[in-house]
Amino acid sequence: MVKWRIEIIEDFCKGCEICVNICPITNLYKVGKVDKPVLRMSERFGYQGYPLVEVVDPTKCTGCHLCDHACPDLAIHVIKEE
Amino acid sequence: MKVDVRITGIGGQGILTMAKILGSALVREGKYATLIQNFDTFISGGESTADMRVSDQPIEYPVFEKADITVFMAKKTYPRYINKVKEGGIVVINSDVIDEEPKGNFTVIKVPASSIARKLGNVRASNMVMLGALVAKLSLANPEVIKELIREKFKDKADLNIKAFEEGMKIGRGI
Amino acid sequence: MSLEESRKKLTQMPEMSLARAEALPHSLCPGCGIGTILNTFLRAMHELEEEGKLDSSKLVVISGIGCSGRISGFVKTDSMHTTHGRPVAFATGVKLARPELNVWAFGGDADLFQIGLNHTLQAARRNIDIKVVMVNNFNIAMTGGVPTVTTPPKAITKYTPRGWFERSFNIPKLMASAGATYVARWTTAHVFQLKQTFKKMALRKGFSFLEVVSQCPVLFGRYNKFRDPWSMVDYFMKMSRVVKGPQYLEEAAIEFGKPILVGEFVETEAPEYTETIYEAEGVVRK
Amino acid sequence: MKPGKYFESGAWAAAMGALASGATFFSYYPIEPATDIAEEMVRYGPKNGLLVFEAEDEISALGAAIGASWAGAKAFTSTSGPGFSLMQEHVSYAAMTETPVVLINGMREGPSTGQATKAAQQDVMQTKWGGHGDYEVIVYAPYNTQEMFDLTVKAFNQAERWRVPAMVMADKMTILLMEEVVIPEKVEVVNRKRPKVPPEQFEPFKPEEDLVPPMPRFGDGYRVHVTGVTHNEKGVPVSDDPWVHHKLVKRLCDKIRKNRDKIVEYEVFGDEDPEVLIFAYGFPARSAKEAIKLARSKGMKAALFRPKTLWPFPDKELKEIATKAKKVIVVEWNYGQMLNEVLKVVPEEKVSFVYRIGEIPIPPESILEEGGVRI
Repeated sequence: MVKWRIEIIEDFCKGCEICVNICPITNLYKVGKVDKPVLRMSERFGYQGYPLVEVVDPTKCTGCHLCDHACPDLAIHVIKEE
Repeated sequence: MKVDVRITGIGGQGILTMAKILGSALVREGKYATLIQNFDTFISGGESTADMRVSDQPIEYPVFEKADITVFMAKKTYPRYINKVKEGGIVVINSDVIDEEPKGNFTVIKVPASSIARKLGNVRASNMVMLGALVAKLSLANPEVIKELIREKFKDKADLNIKAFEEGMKIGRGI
Repeated sequence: MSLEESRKKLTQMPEMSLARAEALPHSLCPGCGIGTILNTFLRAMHELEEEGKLDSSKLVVISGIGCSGRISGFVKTDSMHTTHGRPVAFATGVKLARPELNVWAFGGDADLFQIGLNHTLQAARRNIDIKVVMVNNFNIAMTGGVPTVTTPPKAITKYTPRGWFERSFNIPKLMASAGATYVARWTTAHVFQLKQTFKKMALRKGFSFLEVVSQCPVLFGRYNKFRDPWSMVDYFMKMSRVVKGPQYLEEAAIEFGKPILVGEFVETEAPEYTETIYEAEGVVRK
Repeated sequence: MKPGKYFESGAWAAAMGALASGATFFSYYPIEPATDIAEEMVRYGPKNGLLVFEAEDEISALGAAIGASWAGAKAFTSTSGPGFSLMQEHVSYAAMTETPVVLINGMREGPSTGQATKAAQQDVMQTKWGGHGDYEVIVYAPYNTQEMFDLTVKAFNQAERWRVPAMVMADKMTILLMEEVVIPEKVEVVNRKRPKVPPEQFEPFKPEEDLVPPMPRFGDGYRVHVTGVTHNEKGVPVSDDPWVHHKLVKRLCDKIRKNRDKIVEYEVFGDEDPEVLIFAYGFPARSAKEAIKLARSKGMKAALFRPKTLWPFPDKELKEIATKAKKVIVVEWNYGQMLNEVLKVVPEEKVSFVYRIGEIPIPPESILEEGGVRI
């Protein structure tokens, strides 16, 4: 089975939340269809002073690449493992 | 030697072509010439005048008000420039289009340039007829050099123009 | 992790091979759609290079002035950040002087359709092989959110608190009537379509035009009931209707509350200008 | 064009100068009297490897020329007054991005449309001060057909040598006047410096000792970013550090200011220790030269100082000769433009100004008479 690793370059993230909102699995989590989201906003702030996104459960990632294509700051990258 | 030549007519008559051939011939012979073009607009039918200063010395200042030799190719510019002919100067007119008799302290040379050119097959060659008359009468430049330049300029249409130039020379010699 | 390490990390991502790391992170607002356009463009060009269809050293990215004008600075190719409204004029010179280059011009709505409209239309008319990408964020953002030729009727901006009173351009129709041989529109919600369109444009010969409807959350969105970046992307997603063909040009103007038509409006062929001029004029290439 | 002697116009000579310099790109928008140059380029350009592009306006014409220059072309454009005004933003851009580009201007009468087919010298200050910001350009003022050729070649060479916009400011008379012009057997051609190191080591805006950085060509793998924004030596925009701006703009100016001795050109005609000195350039200098001959024929010590480069201005050289003169007559076809540069180095009480605001001939005698010289 293909595994996906999600790499976040925190210095680049401006906390716009597009990735969190565009992620299909995270959206399923919001309506209670899955137990954990792939992404969520963390409590931490980054180099540019914005809240940072973080990965919660990468195993649920389907590798759809919506988040890393849509990220305006080139901050999130979905990488195929193995 | 310093002669101021003014060639004037309307756009499309080949005023500039005529002047440029004359200037090129002079330069080729080692003399000096300047040519100032004056025109209303680029539209055919507007006034067109070439002011040429000819000399055996390099020319610094090419502007003049009154000309030693004035060539009139059309009626339109006649009133404006007939008063700008030097005392004792020369006026050359295309007698086919200018029916007035120029009066003043100058010599008048009449050349029926348009009718000669028409007889040769193209009325547009009247500028070459005029150039021939001018060159023959006033010894401004070497006719052979001018013919060479006509050949370079008109290429396959050169024959008619050379003939027109030669006809003009005949008239010039006869006057 | 230091900023230098972050940059290095970025360049190690294969699909980001064409990002100019030293100029990043960029200074665009959080959630700005221009970033998404940059992102998908970088991926598209990288994929083409991987596929052996493009040599990125022959890629030239030219932009104008404004938020979208910054794009050229974030791309590790030969690139030009020019004057306001004129990227297409510069691109024309680059393409004519070295026809083997793959030349892109990026600009905003005001850049390409207000101050620089003439150049954009003329390039389309000539069908010169330049790929023009217009970022439509409905306002002139860099100067603080000033309305422009694409600001929808009644929209609120800082400079039109009582609502915008001018009519806006129907951009695809305008480009089609100028003679553009390729006219497409997508939004920043259509990331894969954007990438595919960039790839298609790169390989196409002739004038290609893409309008990308983009969110400007800080200077346009928040005045118009879009609370955050996502709400605007979400709006684009929900309001878009994919179409294909010139029969949809008439209804392609964008208005709030009405469907946003996206897709390929025009795809035709015509003699390309650079080839034509070299041939017709008999230019002997040195 | 074959070497030899021709009877041709200034426009033709400028076109030949451009081709002899290796120009490969010409863009223009029609405007009188500069269209004459376009006409010559269309005729002779393509078969000599030059592409002619008729742009949609002058803004685009210079923009395209700058783009072409980065793509490796030797690019130039020609225009007249109103078109030159439109180009100013891109002159400023070319200066900031260190783009070699040549502009040939057929000066006509302004302000505004003025008299479109009449000559004047009303754009000479605009060449230096027309665009925004501090920058230096190199500007030539030809006064005869031969110089239309020679100084166009120099403009290309200097643009390439120093990576600046170089201009040939010809008045309409000099563009249209036909006279003898000699195309020499050999023309010295200067090409821009190319990077000597591979792309990984190359910093696109890092100057060499002469303050000029080597210039890569688009498409050769150097992946250079060209921007009108203040940039560091790597070409990365820097919008927050005013010292980076200070340093960059200082260098852009200094590369010309510090090398002005290599660039400045002028002609002194007549006596080395003149009693009367006439300062003139372009077409009016022809009349001034005649005036000097006239004065000297009457036994007066007289000289013409004729700058060939308006910028950099030959101020030192003018000052030296003007110090000896009792009287300095400035002749211009405007209401006082280069006059102010003369007044910076010559005491006002020595200077008289003879002018016509437009194409009104100033005969040699009038220059002397109006300048207060009795012969």
